[in-house]
Amino acid sequence: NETGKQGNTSTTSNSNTNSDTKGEFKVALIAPGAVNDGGWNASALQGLNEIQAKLGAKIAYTEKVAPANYTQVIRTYARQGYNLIFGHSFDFDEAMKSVAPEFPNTQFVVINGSVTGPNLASTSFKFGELGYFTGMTAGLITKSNKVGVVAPMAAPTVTADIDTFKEGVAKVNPKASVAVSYVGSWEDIPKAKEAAKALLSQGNDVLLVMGNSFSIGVFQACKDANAKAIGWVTDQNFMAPDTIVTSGLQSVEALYLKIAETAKKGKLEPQHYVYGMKDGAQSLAPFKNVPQDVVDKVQSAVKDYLDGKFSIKTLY
Amino acid sequence: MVLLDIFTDADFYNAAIRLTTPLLLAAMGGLFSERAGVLNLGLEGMMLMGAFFGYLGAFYSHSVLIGLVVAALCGGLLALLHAYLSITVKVDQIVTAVGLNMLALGITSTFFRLIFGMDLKQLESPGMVPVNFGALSKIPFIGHIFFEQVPLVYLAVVLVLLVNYILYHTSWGLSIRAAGEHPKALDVAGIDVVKVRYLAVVLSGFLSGLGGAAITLSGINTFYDNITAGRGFIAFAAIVFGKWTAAGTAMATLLFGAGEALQLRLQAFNFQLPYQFFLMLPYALTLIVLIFFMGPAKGPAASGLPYIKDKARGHHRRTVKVKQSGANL
Amino acid sequence: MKPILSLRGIVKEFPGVLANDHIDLDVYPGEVHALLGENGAGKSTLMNILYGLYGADAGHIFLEGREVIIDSPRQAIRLGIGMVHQHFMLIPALTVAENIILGMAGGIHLNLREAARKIRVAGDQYGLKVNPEARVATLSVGQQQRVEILKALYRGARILILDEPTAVLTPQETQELFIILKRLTAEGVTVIFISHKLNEVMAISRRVSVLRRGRLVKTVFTEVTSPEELARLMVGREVNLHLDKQSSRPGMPVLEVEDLHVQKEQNLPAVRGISFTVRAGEIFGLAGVDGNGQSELIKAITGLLPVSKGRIKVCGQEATNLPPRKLLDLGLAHIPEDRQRQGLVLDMNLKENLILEYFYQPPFTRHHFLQAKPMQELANRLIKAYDIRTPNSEVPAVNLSGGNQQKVILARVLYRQPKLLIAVHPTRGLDVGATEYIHRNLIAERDKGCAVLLVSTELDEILNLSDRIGIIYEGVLMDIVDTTNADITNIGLLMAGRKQKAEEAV
Amino acid sequence: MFEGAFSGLGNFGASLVLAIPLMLAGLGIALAFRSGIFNIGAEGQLYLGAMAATYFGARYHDLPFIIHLPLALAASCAAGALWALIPGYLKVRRGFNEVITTILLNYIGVHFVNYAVNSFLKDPATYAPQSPPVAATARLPKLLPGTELNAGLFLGLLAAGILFVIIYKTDWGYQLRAVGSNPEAARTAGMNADRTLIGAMIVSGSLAGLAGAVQILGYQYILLQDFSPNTGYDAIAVALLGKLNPLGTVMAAIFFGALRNGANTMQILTGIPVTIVYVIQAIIILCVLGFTRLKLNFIRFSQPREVDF
Ligand SMILES: Nc1ncnc2c1ncn2[C@@H]1O[C@H](COP(=O)(O)OP(=O)(O)OP(=O)(O)O)[C@@H](O)[C@H]1O
Ligand SMILES: Nc1ncnc2c1ncn2[C@@H]1O[C@H](COP(=O)(O)OP(=O)(O)OP(=O)(O)O)[C@@H](O)[C@H]1O
Ligand SMILES: [Mg+2]
Ligand SMILES: [Mg+2]
Repeated sequence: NETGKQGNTSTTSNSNTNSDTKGEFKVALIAPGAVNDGGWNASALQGLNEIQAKLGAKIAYTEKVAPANYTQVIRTYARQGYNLIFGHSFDFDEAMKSVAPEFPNTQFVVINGSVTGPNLASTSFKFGELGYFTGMTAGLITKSNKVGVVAPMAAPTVTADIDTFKEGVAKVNPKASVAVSYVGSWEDIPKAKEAAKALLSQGNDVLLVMGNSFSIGVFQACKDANAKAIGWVTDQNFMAPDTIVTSGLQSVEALYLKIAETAKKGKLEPQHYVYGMKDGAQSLAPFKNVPQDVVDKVQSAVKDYLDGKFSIKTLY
Repeated sequence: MVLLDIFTDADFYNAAIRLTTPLLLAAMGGLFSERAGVLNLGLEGMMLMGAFFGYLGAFYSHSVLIGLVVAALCGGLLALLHAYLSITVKVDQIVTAVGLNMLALGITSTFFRLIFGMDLKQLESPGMVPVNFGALSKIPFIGHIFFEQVPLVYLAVVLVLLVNYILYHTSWGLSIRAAGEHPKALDVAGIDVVKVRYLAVVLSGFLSGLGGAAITLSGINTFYDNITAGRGFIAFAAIVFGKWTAAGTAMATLLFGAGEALQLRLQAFNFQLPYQFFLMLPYALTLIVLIFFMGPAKGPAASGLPYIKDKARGHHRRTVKVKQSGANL
Repeated sequence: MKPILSLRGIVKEFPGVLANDHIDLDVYPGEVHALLGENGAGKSTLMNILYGLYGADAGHIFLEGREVIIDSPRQAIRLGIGMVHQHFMLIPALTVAENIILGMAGGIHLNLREAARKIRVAGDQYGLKVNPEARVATLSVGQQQRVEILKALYRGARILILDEPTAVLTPQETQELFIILKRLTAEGVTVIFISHKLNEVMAISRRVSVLRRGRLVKTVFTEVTSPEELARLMVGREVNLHLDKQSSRPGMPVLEVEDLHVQKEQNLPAVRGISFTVRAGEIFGLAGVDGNGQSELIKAITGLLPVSKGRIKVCGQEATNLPPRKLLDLGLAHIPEDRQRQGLVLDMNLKENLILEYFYQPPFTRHHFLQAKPMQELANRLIKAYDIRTPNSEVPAVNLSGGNQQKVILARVLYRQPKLLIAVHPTRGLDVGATEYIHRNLIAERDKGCAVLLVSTELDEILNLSDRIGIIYEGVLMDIVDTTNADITNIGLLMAGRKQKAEEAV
Repeated sequence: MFEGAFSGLGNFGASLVLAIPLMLAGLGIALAFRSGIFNIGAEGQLYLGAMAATYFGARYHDLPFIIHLPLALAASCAAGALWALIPGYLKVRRGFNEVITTILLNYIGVHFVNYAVNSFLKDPATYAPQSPPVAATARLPKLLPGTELNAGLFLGLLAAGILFVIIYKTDWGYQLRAVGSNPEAARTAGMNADRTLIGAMIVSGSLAGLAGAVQILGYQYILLQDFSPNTGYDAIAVALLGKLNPLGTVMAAIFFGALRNGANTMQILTGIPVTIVYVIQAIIILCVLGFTRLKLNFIRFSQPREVDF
C-alpha cells in the first residue's frame, strides 16, 4: 500500500491490507478538522500514535469529516472490523448514538461528548478547571489590568473555561477587566491574529488563546506587542518562548491511551467519563518568564484545589 | 473605553487597511478577468496557491521578494489553467472555478504536509516588514495609519491607480474592455480575443497570488490548509459591488476590511449580543450599504460567455441574462 | 483598367449549406460594386471570407494582381480592406473614439484627446461628422453607421465593404451616405455595397453582381439593367415590384390616441401630445426619422412603457397603461421593431415561438399542461400557409434566416385575427421576395377589416402601403395626410421638422 | 475511489444519501438560472431550511407522522423561499445584481444558524451547541437498513420529475423558459417577467430549503454548526454540469455524491490522505467537464442544418 503512506510522513494510517486478522486490536479515529492543526485534532492523532506504539494496535484515521458524513464514516470503520472507534468532537454524539446499536461488538467513544450506550462511552475534560488557574495567572501578570481571550466560538466546552477564567482574574485582581473575542473558526490564522491585535490595541496585555491552528497568529501578535499569552491543550511555549507564559494542558494523548487500554481489556463501561486535574488529565504547563511569586500563588491555589479546599464551577 | 474610541484610534484604520490588502489585490486581478469577459470565481484557489507557494518560496530562498514572485507565478499558473478551460475548451466558467478551487486546496495542503509533515511547530518563513518611512511614520495618528504598512499595501494602492490607468488609458485596457463587452467587435478590429482574455485571466492569477501572499507573508509567515478561508469569494463579490470599476472595487474591499476591523473591536465591549452577529457584521454592513447607498449596476455584456469565432449571431442564453441584470424590469 | 480585387473559385460550405459555390468576382478601383441576392444567398459569407473572418474551403484572392492570403481581420486591415458589418461591430459602452482606435497599433498609452482630434480631421476630410467623445449607445443608427465607415477609413481602407448599410437608415441618412460614398470613390476608394433595395443599387453602383443560392448568377453594368431584371436574376422568377391595392373602406375607429405623453428612460419626454385615430380597414402609416419618438409611442400603445398623460382606446375600450396581455386580449397584435430581441425567443424552437402570445390558452394549454398535438398542428399549418422555410418545426428560431424569422412573427401575430395590427419596420433587412410577401399580407389584413398601424422609416414603404400618413418629429405629430394627395417633398420636409417652410411651400 | 463510491449496496446508498441535498439544491439552482436569475444563494437558503425543519421537527412530539413530517418539510421550504425572496425582490424591484446579494446572504444565513444552535434552538439537555433531536414522527423513513438512505431520495427524484414536467410540459415552464431566455420578447408577448422571476426564486429557495431539511430529517437528526459546508456551492456546479436540465442535474448530483462519499471511503480503505483525494476529485471534475464539452461539440456538429433559401 505505497500510496497510502505518501501524505503521512511518520504515521501510518493504513490497515486494510490484512484487516480480517483475528484477534488484532484495531483503533480508528474520526477527526472533524485537520490532524496537522497543532492543537485539538493533532493531539488526537498523537493519542492514536501512542495507542499504536504502546498497545501495538492497528490504527487508522479520517480527517476533515463534515457532519453530513459522520455516520457513513463510522459505519465504514465498523464494517472494516475496527474494535474501537473515536469521534473526536461533541458533534459526534448523535451519529454515534445511531450507529452504535448496529455493531454491538464494536466500542464507540465520543471525545467531549455526553452520550452513553451498551457499547458507547463518552469522555469529557472537566471544563472550567484550567480557565480558573490561567485566569489567576493572567490577573497576576497583567500590568494594564486588562486581559483578553481569543476563542473560536462560544461552545459550552469553550465558555466554561472562559467563565472561570474571568473568576480567576477577578479573584486575584478585582480591578482587571476581561474582553473576549470570537473568531468564528478554529483555524483562520489571519483573522485570529487580527482579533488579537484588536484586543492588544485596546490595551489588553495578556491573552488566553483557545484555538487550534489559529493560535500561532495570536502568539505572533502578542510577541510583536510585547504582551503575554497563555496557550491551550498542549504546551505551546515552543511556538513563542518569550511570550507564552504557560498553557492549559488537556492530555488528550493520555486520555486516548487510557481508553484504549481499558477497551482492549474489554472493560469500557457505558458511561460518561470525566477527567480533570485530579486525574492528571488536565494541568498547567511549566511557567516561563513569570515572577516566582506569581508561580507560587498559582501553584498553591492548584494545590488547594486538588486538596479540595475550594471548588470551581465546571461544566461536568 | 467608549465606543467612539474605536474611531479615534489609529490602530483601527491601520487594521482596516491591513485586512483590505489581500482582498484588494485579488479583486484588482479579478477585475481584469471580468472586464475581459471571463468570470473568475477561481480567485479563491489562486489566492490559496499564492499563499502557500509564496510562503514556500520565501521559506526556501530566505527572501520575501522571491516568495512574492513565486506566489504571483503560482497564482498565474492556476489562472492559466482556468484560461485554458474556459477560453480554449470553452467549458462553463463557474464549474471550472469550482474544480480549480478544489484542486488548489488539494495541492497546497498536500504539499504542505509532504514538506512540513504533521509537526505541531509551524515553521516560519521570512516575512514582509513595514516599510520604514523614517520621520513620516512618526507623525501622530496619520503616520501609524499610512506609513507603517508592509510593502504590498502600497503596491495595492498603486495598483488601484494603475488598474484604472490600464483599463481606461491604454490600448491594452481598451482591448480588455472590448473583449468583455463585444468580443466579436474586437476580433473584427483585428485583435485576437483569445490572447487578450488569456492575458487578463493570467494577470488576475498573478494578482490573486500576490493577494494570497499578502495573507501569509505579512507577519504570519506560515501557512495552514485553506488559509484564505473564502476571501477570494469576497473579492469576487467586491467587483460586482464596485460596479466593475477599479475605484469602486477598492472601496468595496475597504468597506469589508473596515467592517472586519470594526467587528473585532466591537466584540471587546461585552455587548449582550451573540458573537455570531459580530461575525455577520462585515457582510450585513456591505449589504446595507449596497441597498441604501448604491444604485443597480450592469456588468460587462459578454461576461461569462466563451467566444466562438465562427458564430454568426451573438445570441446566447446568458447574454440575455447579463443584459437584463441591473436593469429595472 | 485592371481589377483591384479578384476572387477566383471561392467555395465555402457550412454544414448542410453550400454558402459560396465557386464564386469569381472582379472589382475595379474606384467603383461602387453592388452585391445583390436573396436572404441567405451567401453575400455576407463571401464578404466575411474577404475580410478574414471565415476561411474559404477553396479559392484564391488577388489584390492588384498579386495573390494574398487573408486569414484574419488584422491581415485584411493590413491589406487595406475595411468592412462595415450587417450587424454593427460597435461597442455601445465605449465612446466613438475608443471604438475607432480599438485594435489599432500605437503606443501603450492611449492619447484619447489626440485620437479625438485626428478623428475630427478625418471626419471632415470624408464628410463624416461624428462626436468622438460621445458614447456609441447614445448615437442614432445613422450616426453609428458613420462611425463604422470612419473606423474602416481611419485604418487606411482602400476597399470598403458595406454589408446592408442602408437597412436601418432613414431616406435622409441614405442620401447622406450616398454623398459620402461618391466622395470616397472620387478619392480612389473602392466600395462593395450590399443591399436589398433595388432603387439604391440602381442609384449608386457602377456594376452589380447577383448571387443566388451561393452562386454568382451574373455581373451587369447598372446603366444597362433595370430593377425588374435584377429582381428576376435574384429570385429566379418574375417579381411584381409594384403593389396593387384597392382603395380603403375605413370603418369604426379601432385605435384612438388622445394627447399622449410618454417619457423616456431618463424621464425625458419622448412623445409630447400626440393624437390620432386608426380605423378598421385602413393602414395608417407613421413616417419619421428613427428616434423621433416612434419606439416610445408604440411601446406605450402596446403596454410596454407607462403613459404619463393622455389616453389610449382600443376597440372603444379604455386601454391606457394596460399590461401587454390585456391589450393582446383586446385584439391588438404587435410585430415588434427588433425581431430578434423583442419578437422571438431565439433558443426556443419554431413550434414554441409560434405560440408565444397565446401559449396559455386552449387548445395549446389545458389545465396548465401544454398540448403537443395542437402545437404541432398549428406549426404545420402556419409553416405551410406562410411558406416558412425550415426543415421542421423543431429548429431553434436562431437558425432561421431573417426573412423567415419575420415570417414566424407575422404568422403568429395574424393567427389571432387581430382587430388592430401594429407593424414596426416589418421588412427591415428582408430581400425583395420576402418584402413583397409581407406587404401583401398587410394589405390583406386591411382588406379583412383590420386596423393597421405601420411604422417605417422608409418613405417608399409608407407611401405604397398606407391610406393615411402621420409624420412624427421630435415626439410631435406634425401632420396627417391622405396618401392619395400626398406630396413627397412636403412629407420629407415634415420629417425633418420644417413645418413652417412646408406650409409656406403649399 | 470508484470502489468506495459504488461497490456494495451500502456504499452506493451512501453516495445517494450525499447526492440528495445536492440534487434538491441543484434543481432549485437550475430552475433559477433557467429563468435568468443567478441564484448562488443556495448555501444560505439550505441552512435556513434546515433550521426551520429542525425547529418544527424537534418542537412537537405528539403530532402524527402524516402531519409532522410534512409540516417540517413545508417549514424548510418556507424558510428557504423567504431567504431567496430577498435577492429576488431586490433584483426585480430595485435592479440589484443577485450575485452579490446572494453571496452576502449566504454568510449571514450560515452565521444565523450558528447563532440558532447556540440559543433558541439549543438542546437544553446537553452542553453542546446543537439542537434537540427531531421527533421520530418528523423523520424521513429509511429505505435501506444499515445505511442512511432515506425517503429524501424520493423527494429529490420527485422534485426532478415534477420540475421536468413543469419546465417542459406546462404553461408556467414555457413562460419561465421564455423569460429566462429573452425577457424582452417575453414581455412584448404579454408575459409578466417580474412575477415569473419571483416565482422561480420562491421555488428555487424552497428546493434549497428542502435540501437542508432532508439532511436533518433524513439522517443527521440534530442541527449542528456548519453541518453541511459548501453543499450550496457544489450544487451550482451540479446544476451547471447537468446543463440546467432536471434529469441532468440528478445525474450530476449522484456523480458529486459519489465523489464526496468516495473521498471518505477512499481515506478509510486505502489510507490516501484527504488532501490528495481533493486533487483527484478536482481532476475528475475537470476531466468530466472537458469530456461533456467535447460531446456537446460533437452533437452540435452532427446536427442537421436547414438547407437552402
Ligand atoms: N455561421 C454559419 N453557420 C452555418 N451556416 C451559415 C453560417 N453563416 C451563414 N450560413 C449559411 O450560409 C448561407 C449564406 O448566408 P449569408 O449570411 O452569407 O447570406 P446573405 O446573402 O448575407 O443573406 P442576407 O441577405 O440575409 O444577409 C445561409 O443560407 C446560411 O445557411
Ligand atoms: N450560429 C449559427 N449556427 C447555425 N446557423 C447559423 C448560425 N448563424 C447563422 N446561421 C444561418 O445563417 C442563415 C442566415 O444568417 P444571416 O445572419 O445572414 O441571416 P439574415 O437573413 O441576414 O438575418 P438578418 O435579417 O437578421 O440580417 C440562417 O439560415 C441560419 O441558418
Ligand atoms: Mg448578410
Ligand atoms: Mg440580412
